[in-house]
Amino acid sequence: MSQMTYLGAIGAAQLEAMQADERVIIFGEDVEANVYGTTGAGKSRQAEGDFLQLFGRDRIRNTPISEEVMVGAAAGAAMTGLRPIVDLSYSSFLYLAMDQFVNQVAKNRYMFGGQASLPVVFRSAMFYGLSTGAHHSDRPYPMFMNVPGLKIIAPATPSDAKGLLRAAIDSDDPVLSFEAVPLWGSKEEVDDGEYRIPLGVARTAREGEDVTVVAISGAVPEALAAAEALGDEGISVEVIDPRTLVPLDTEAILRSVRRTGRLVVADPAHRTCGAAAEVSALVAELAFDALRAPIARVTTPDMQIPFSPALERQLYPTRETIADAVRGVCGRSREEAMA
Amino acid sequence: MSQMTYLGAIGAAQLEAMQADERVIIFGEDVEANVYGTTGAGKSRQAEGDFLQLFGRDRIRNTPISEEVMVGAAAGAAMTGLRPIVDLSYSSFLYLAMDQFVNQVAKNRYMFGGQASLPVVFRSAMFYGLSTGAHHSDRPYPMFMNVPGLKIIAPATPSDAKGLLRAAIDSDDPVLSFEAVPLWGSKEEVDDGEYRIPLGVARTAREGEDVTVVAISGAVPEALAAAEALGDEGISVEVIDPRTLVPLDTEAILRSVRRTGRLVVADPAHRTCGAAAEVSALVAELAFDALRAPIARVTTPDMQIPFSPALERQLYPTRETIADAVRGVCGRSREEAMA
Amino acid sequence: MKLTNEELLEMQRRMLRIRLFDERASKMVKRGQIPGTVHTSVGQEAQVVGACMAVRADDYMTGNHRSHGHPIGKGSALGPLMAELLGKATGICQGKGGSLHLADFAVGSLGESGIVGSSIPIAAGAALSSKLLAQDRVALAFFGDGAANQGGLYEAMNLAGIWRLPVVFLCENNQYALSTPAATVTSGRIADRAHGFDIPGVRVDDGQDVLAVHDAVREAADRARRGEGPSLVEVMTYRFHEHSEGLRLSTDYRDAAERDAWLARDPITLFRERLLADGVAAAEALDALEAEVADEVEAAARFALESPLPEPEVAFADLYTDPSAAEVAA
Amino acid sequence: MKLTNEELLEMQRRMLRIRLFDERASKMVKRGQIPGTVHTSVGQEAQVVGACMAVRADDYMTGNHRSHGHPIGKGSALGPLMAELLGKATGICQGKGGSLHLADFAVGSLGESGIVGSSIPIAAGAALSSKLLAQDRVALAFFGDGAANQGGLYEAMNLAGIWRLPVVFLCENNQYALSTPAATVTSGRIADRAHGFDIPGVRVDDGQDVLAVHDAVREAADRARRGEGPSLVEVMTYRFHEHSEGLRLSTDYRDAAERDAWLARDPITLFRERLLADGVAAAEALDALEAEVADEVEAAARFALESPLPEPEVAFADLYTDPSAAEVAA
Ligand SMILES: Cc1ncc(C[n+]2csc(CCOP(=O)(O)OP(=O)(O)O)c2C)c(N)n1
Ligand SMILES: Cc1ncc(C[n+]2csc(CCOP(=O)(O)OP(=O)(O)O)c2C)c(N)n1
Ligand SMILES: [Mg+2]
Ligand SMILES: [Mg+2]
Repeated sequence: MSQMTYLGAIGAAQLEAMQADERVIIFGEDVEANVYGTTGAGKSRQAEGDFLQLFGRDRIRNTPISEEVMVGAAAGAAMTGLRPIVDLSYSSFLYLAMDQFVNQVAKNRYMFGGQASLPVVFRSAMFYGLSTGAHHSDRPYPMFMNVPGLKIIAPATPSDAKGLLRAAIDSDDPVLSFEAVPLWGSKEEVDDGEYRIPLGVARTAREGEDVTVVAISGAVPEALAAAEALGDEGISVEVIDPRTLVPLDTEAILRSVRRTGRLVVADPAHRTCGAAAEVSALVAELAFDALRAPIARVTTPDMQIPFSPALERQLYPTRETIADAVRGVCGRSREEAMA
Repeated sequence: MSQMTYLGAIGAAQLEAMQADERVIIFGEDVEANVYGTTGAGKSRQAEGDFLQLFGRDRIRNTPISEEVMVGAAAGAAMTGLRPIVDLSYSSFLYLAMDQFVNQVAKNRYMFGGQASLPVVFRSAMFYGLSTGAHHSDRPYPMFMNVPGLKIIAPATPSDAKGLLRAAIDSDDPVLSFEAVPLWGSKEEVDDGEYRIPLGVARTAREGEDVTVVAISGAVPEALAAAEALGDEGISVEVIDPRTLVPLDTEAILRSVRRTGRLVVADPAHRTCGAAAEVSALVAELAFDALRAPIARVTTPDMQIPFSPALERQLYPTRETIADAVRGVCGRSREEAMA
Repeated sequence: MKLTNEELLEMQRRMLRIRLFDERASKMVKRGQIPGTVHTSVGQEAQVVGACMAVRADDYMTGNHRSHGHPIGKGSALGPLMAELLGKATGICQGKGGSLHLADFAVGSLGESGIVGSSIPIAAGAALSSKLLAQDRVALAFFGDGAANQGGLYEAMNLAGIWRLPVVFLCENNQYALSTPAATVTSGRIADRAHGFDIPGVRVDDGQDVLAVHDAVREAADRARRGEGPSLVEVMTYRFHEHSEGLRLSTDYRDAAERDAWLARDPITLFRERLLADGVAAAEALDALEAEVADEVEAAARFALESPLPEPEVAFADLYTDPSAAEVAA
Repeated sequence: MKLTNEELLEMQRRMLRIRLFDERASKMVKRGQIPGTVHTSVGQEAQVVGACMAVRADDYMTGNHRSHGHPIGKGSALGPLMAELLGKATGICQGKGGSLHLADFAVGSLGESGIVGSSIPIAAGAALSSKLLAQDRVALAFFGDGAANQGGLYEAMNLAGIWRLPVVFLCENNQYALSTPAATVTSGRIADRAHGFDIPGVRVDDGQDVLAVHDAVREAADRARRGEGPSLVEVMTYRFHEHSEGLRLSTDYRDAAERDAWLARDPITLFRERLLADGVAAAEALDALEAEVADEVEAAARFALESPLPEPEVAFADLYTDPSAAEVAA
């Protein structure tokens, strides 16, 4: 075990996978220079973790700014023997390759009756809350969740980042990895050895009795902080981090809600047709009888992301808004809680 | 009033709008020849409704097969004085222009602090259930519902098609129109005069007491047929057709569920993060106390669309699967109902 | 390039296969035996076969909606293709793909695409595999004149150019995209567009001549295999049928005189005459070849018609390799 | 093209504005006064101003992430731009856009785009409006060498080509896209890529010479205004700063000798020398001009710093024109 950041864990998983299998290659814009620091512990050319030096230009490939062909070529390469990791940097750039994602990556295996398999990982980072403006702040995983054939991971901790990304690279199906930039610097003890966290298995980040909070990606630490604060108020909160959005560990969510009878979903994506909507709908359909209160969603409202911190700050789920929602479903006003 | 098909109504709305305002232009692939029959009553060059003859090549423009620039150019034109209608033919082609939709069409007005307005309509047709295979059968409105800044209409009847499309063309905001090909041939009496159906106002397609079915697009006639059949079993079904998906008439849905206490959502889109998930989540949050049963979703499962009718037929919501779901939330098995 | 007599006859055989297969499919659409529609390569056989026979059996290939010719040209067995058009369990894609999405990995066919232009990047990726895994394979990407206005083509040409990927970009310029004349929506000459990407771009003006096509593509493929990178080959041709079977447009978007002139240059008739003139085969042998192919197509049709439909649960398989994920999805 | 002395001095003024504005912004990033980052046009002023002054004040313009130079070059007032960088209520976009998304419709600026290449189609659309509404306006689309590998550019060139839209595609080739040398990811010469689309494609080799840029763009704009369609102008230049302010890469992706050679050719110094040599203005006048611009920039900075932040509820306005829709969304 050693202390590792979320970003370091992302690098570590890729390092392991590159060393374990020659067919794994990485390509993307500015990956040679490791501009985003996501393929190594350090940025120095000399440090261990400098992928270009370790693996050479055949396997670490700078691409032109051509997202459509990056994604399509990765699909074609995956169908013919390589196992590419594509670094798409910002999640807001995925739209440029949407046709390739939906019509090729997600459909080819199915359409061709199983002739193809597509072992490929598409990594992208969600830069939100950082004053990068509307063109760089999206959290677009819900639209990909609506596309059958893709798997989607959204790790919230360094350990999960390493284990899920490694499992994603091992997967013979296409996986999109949505990484939360607000979490890049978070640290914890991480197993230095090789391990995988199976896709589709949620993590109970905190156990509790009164209410279940399903929290996604950057909302997980906020939910935990809310749970901590609510504990002092006498509300016992269980926090479930699905980690994988497709396939989603529906059972784990239902099990928790059947016990607590209450659900809040904290999701940094936009509200309408977001991940929170899906979790809510699953529970309203499959654990209705256990529900003792309305299901509350704490999401980013259906607004684009403004640049000014004075405007942006208020938009994402925070420990305060999550705690308020929990109080709400527990039938308590904030005033009562404070009293 | 006269008998009009859904497809004819789409043509009629465009004809009216083209005649009313010179700034309205239509462009798209093969629009000169009216290959899809969506810009006129007939396909003949001589018949009234032949737009090329009526309006000329300046205003009816064949484009190259270049969806990205079609959508982007429409946005640019809308920002500078034109009011384009873009015919994108199949909804499955929208992905090619996803960046333009999300990053330009939806964001420009907001990002630029209101300097721009984008009066533009993007029409596309959902060819599902017609053995067109995975590349031509998508119903992708949910992913666009997750994009703030777009308005979305999904008419289910000829009257609504005409009135909503006209309102969309009049709107100073970008509107996506998802038209259901399975409904193209459906007919009813339609007002020949100019009228608009305001965006964001649902239609109660059938009144009932026991259960609310919110049905979208091609699921509306199926829901009505189910309601008819269920009436004979003594279950009184209210069918709500939102017609506009963004903005969604949440109040109409809540009002109905508060009365009936039960909700089924019938939605031809894929299940996860679909429109049905959103409707369910809204109700589970805002009308929970009225709910007397789980909320059931009847959607297309999270599978791509297979070609063979033997495989495809079973995938979409039908009167039977909707009726079953209604029986389910009313606590009755099909056997009971039949007895 | 000098071809053996066997190779020349194989060309004719494959052109005939495409012709008869597509004519048979056309009939089956009319009879309601094929769900949806099909897009035939009738008239374009020389362009397809000339290209396919200029590459190796194990080379990669991607295609488009005009989809049967490519796998047939590449050597696919006809039965599973025809069964696929009928949505049968024995179809090459188990009935899941249909006419628009044929794929036959056994002959390097990585998939026809219903989305215009969308399979071109796939070919670039296959070429990357070939290069990095030292497979010595070329990727042949078929697309139409209409697709030549999709941006993805230029991204792919650029990527293949800088990485010297073994790709042959093959533009089937049949001069129309559905009802739209290429001349009205295409600025400049398609072949010339390669030059700005520092890629050879050649145009085969007589795409009805299977050998002309073959030679141009062979040169491009050889170059690619030598590690010198991609090429663009534009082939001028014409489709003899309507855009798709059953489609009827009131507009006469194709000039009658133009159509007649092209119809008079049937690639199969032309090549037959050449084979006769060059003494490659006698008329009887060529007749026999035609009869053989006719039988083969008939057998494929029978196979397809007699095959069972897939069981409904097949719809729920093959979304993921991982069955547990599929279960969750269903 | 013969320019008046006033025009020549206005060029120098605008180059100075960009330089001093960007240097000021750079400082404000370091001081933490600007949230996020900015991308300066320092070193590229000639390329920006030469192009902007070759079109009319009412012509349309779109840009990219290297975003301040374009509106300044086009004549925007500096205060609202600077305030926007600081996310202030008085910003040109009310603080909603920030550095990456400046737009100033008053000077024809339809928006800078944070998405590389994404604003090019917008320019084509504006040109369509100009044509159909007989506005007699040209659309000038700025983008980088990196953006030249985005497929949308080719779709836009083709569309503008067939519709003879008045667009000037202006590629700012500063030879790098972030850390990536254009030479390693660009097959062929960018200017040449226009030829395959039957569009003039010219390269201005000395993009540090504001007049050379001006003349090339002027020719393209005149042609566009005459109804003869689009052109591509590629300008060779160099950015003097890092890709964005505050970014520090350990890799030395730019050769020191190369950098020194370019830094020695400062477009503003070069033009000053020329103005002196040609007797357009005396040194004192040019010094006064510099001082004037420095004051202007200082005033803009003060305005920005002193302006209030927007009220939080501003975040919930302007998504739709229609306030009722916005309410539903919020
Ligand atoms: C992205 C996309 N846009 C539009 C279509 C509809 N469509 C199918 S085939 C076709 C014409 C294609 O023309 P071309 O590429 O020249 O091929 P051809 O049919 O002439 O062989 C069109 C517009 C599509 N399938 N995909
Ligand atoms: C679609 C997209 N891909 C990647 C990026 C990240 N990015 C921002 S600027 C840049 C380099 C752009 O290079 P170029 O177009 O040459 O402009 P320059 O910065 O050199 O002026 C990249 C890769 C982006 N903003 N948008
Ligand atoms: Mg064609
Ligand atoms: Mg550059």
